[in-house]
Amino acid sequence: MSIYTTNEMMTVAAARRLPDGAVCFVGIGLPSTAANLARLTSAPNVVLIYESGPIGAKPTVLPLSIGDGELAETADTVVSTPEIFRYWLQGGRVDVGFLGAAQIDRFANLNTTVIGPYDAPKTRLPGAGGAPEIAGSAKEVFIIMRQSKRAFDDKLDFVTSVGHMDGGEARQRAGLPGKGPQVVVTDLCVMEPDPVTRELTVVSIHPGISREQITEATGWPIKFAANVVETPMPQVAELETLRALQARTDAAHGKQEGSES
Amino acid sequence: MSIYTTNEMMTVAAARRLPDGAVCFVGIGLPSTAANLARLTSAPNVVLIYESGPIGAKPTVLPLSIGDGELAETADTVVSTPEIFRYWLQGGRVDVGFLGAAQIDRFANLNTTVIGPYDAPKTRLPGAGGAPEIAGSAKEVFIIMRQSKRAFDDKLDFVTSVGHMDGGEARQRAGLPGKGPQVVVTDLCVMEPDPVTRELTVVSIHPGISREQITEATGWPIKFAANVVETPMPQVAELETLRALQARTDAAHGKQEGSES
Amino acid sequence: MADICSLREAVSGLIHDGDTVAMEGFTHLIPHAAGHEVIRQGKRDLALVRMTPDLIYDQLIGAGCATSLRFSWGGNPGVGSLHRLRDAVEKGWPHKLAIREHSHADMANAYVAGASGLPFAVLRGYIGSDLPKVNDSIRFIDCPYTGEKLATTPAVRPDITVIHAQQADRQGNVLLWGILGVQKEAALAAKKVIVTVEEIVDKLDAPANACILPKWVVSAVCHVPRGATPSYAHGYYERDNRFYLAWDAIARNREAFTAWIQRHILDTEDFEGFLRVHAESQQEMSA
Amino acid sequence: MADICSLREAVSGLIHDGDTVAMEGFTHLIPHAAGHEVIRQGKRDLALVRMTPDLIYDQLIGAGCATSLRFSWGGNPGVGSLHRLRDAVEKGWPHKLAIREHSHADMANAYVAGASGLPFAVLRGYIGSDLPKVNDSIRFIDCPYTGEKLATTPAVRPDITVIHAQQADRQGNVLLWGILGVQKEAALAAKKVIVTVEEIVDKLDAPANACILPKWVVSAVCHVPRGATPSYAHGYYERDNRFYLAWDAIARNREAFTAWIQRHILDTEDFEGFLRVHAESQQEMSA
Repeated sequence: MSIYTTNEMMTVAAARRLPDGAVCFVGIGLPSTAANLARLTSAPNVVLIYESGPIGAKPTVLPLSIGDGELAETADTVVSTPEIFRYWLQGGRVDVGFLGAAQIDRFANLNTTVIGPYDAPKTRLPGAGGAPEIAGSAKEVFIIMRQSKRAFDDKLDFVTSVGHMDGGEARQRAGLPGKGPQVVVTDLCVMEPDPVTRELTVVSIHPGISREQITEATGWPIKFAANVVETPMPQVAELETLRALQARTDAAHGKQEGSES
Repeated sequence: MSIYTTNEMMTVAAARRLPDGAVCFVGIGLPSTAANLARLTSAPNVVLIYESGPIGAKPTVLPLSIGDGELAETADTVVSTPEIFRYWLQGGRVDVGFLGAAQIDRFANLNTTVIGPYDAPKTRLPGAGGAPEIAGSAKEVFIIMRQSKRAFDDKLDFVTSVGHMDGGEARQRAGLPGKGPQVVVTDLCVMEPDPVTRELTVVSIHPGISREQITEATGWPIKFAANVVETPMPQVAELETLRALQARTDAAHGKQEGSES
Repeated sequence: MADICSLREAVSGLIHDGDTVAMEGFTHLIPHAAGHEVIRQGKRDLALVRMTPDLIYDQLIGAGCATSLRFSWGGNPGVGSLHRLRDAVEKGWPHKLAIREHSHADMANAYVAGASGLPFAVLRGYIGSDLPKVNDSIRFIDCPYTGEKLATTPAVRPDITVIHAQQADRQGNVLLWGILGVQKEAALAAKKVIVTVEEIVDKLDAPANACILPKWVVSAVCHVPRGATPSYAHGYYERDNRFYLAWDAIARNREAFTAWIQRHILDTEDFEGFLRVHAESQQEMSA
Repeated sequence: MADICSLREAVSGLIHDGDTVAMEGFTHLIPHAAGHEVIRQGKRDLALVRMTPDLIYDQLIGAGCATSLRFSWGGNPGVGSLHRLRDAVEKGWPHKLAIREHSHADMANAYVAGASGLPFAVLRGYIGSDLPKVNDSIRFIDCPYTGEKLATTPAVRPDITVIHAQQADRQGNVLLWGILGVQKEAALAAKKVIVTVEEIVDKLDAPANACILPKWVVSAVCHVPRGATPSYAHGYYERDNRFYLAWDAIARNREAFTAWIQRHILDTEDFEGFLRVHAESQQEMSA
């Protein structure tokens, strides 16, 4: 069982980072997949909050939309969307905000709005959703996204959601309550912000991936930490759980691509 | 059945003013008694809101506290106290705010805080409760209180809740959303603010009460409208309903004095 | 007091050209039937407000009903873009759509402010985001106590809000449950409210603290079974994920979209008619 | 994560001298047992917050536990004054109590702001009222959009909130229903939360949108049957109106009050002990 996809590696690596018992505000798509895999493997007591209102959702299949009925049925309680954003996120109750994005820069600022000029975009993306305030208020932010030169771009056309701004203590000086992005997991590697400069730095490389591939897939000269390790391969149990989850999801919804909300 | 108490006359006269179908934010004590009498007689579709959360309460006995269980059991829905004040009162959904007070001045400003200096009061009253914002935001305010020189005082030691301020268009100029006090019902008479000066003016005198008695029981030279009428006596049905309500209440709670919240 | 009437009457009597309209429902209970009826009646110049425009506004925008949109996430959930929204914004088809983008937290707070009779909301948001640069209605104030910088946004106060709910009783009291989104706030923020419901029952069998809209805040209740389709109604039917997927192809192309609107909405009498024709076209597609 | 423990342990471990403490419950579910335990353990210098001080704070104030009080209506509901509160404010017995008076709407909004992680709340209030003259924490701001003048109040952020609820499950998830008051907001505004409950059950049988506090926002759950007495617990027991009346005579007089506190609280082990002695003194009174 050493054969696995890069997506599977990414999802497993992201899931492993979620501490057991963490309260996790989950975006739809890759973050939701990773968070639910964590719940089914290493973090059985993780509390999943979706912006539509469910708190403590334990879905047996992955939600297709952010407000799937199963999220409500399996939740500890379902509150209104204003309450989710006011009492739970802004109230400081969220340990980890789990986000995806279309683009990220070297300080983990995120773009989900436009590629190109705002008024005449080359690509119009869905927009902000819950991300700006998740990025601001969650105690920590985890990011999961596939790596490419286009996605890892040091000159974002639009910053939708704040990362470490222009680095260093900028975020703290701006008065943002949360600590910001603490890890970025891609299909190639795991990055963390440098403790001083806050520049994203590769700390772990997935098996079979070279430094050159990572450099090639990054829109700026990506730095590597002093002690880069190899990401442990997905374990049999992790892969089986993830594949069973995907199979249940496909059976329930029909196969389709995921997208963030 | 021409024998009735002055309290009964007051309650009946106040109840009659409540339009059927009105949404009424009810203070505990006299306002609650009058509003429930209205609901059981002339205004069966009145909607009673209590600040503890019940909307559309239909209690069979008068509540002793603002949060009696029967209010919740008979309500159309029970929301939180913040929601009552935010979405329902401040949101402009209340037609009539029904208040009592310890003191009132000639422009129907209300005192429920202190008699005497604030820092060394002669009498310390319970304080504001919901009244300041009910007085400000309900579309109209009805006031019910027993009349005396001490209670009808033109120089309030403390204005807890706004009436017509210093008269005329003062209230409107101050940007208050509601129209303010539209009627004051006492055990002697009914007063309404003069349409221009907003000074309280007697418009109806209860049977058997003289103008002198009213003047004597008012702390300023009270004005009488051009066409003062006699308040119609309580009807048999009104008295029977009120007495049955009081009897049910006494049986449920034990007899005791009422107090405002 | 809630008038129990047909959706046609409610839309015709209560929604006017130029109105600010919010149709809410967060994935769950999206009032699609009402959206169709607005298209059918050819309403124009609507200022639309909705957190997630979804298919309901993609249809209204493509059909030329709207001149502006205030929103916070404009995609086809789990599928991709809203092509009619993009075509209006980017190419001005069928005419230019002015957009005002916020975040979800902002929109949720703006509805709360509207329901609370306040002109604006305060939130901890937007710091480090470019959104305030492209939306000058997002501003910042200093806390009068701590000096902290906080964001503000203008309240949403629609002329009319439209929602779908599971049940109403015969007086027009409305009950919804499950994922509630911002529907209560959207309803209470509005001057008028239309509610389409799955069922009209003799008595709402609601728990003490359920989400209820009393009849006197509701202008019209319309009995429209399956009125949230292709969205879902908890306890009644599931989301039609297949249609969300199929919409991508329909909406990608102006002609395909126009033909779909003509056949399914303009040429049908009402939502029952839509459901019948929709079933036919589903069958054709799978044949 | 909620620790299921005795009320004695919870109060001793979680409430400290000098803390800002909110004990909420709007007539319903007032956490009287917890109030007693705070007196029993001799906590001092508490900054109390509560919309309606009620008997619970009259007792704490008279017993000398508090140095300040933020409140909005200070009476014995349906009976009259809170004599211990008045004695502390007016005569400084057992020592001076600093009070900060607000309105209910203000306090409710201040708890909402606290729960929402905001330093202050905005409300449409106080215009024409003298309260801002005696409470300089009430201020006014101009709406950044309309220029309207609106009131502000600082958020309530207690060190600890104490509430009583009907049920918790064995993990410490809490369910309450009926009149909810500001309990959820007060709990979420606080750094720590103690919940006393009528019953600990295997599984909360709660409707979808019920008022639930998940175990991870609760510091301690204590099983204290009848712990809201003389207030009530919907579905469990009714309000002891007779005791609210009787309190007037007890609290009117310093000696009577001191004797009552000594016998009923200081000389009893816990709330079960209180209930036993209380039953005895009720019998004496009627004998």
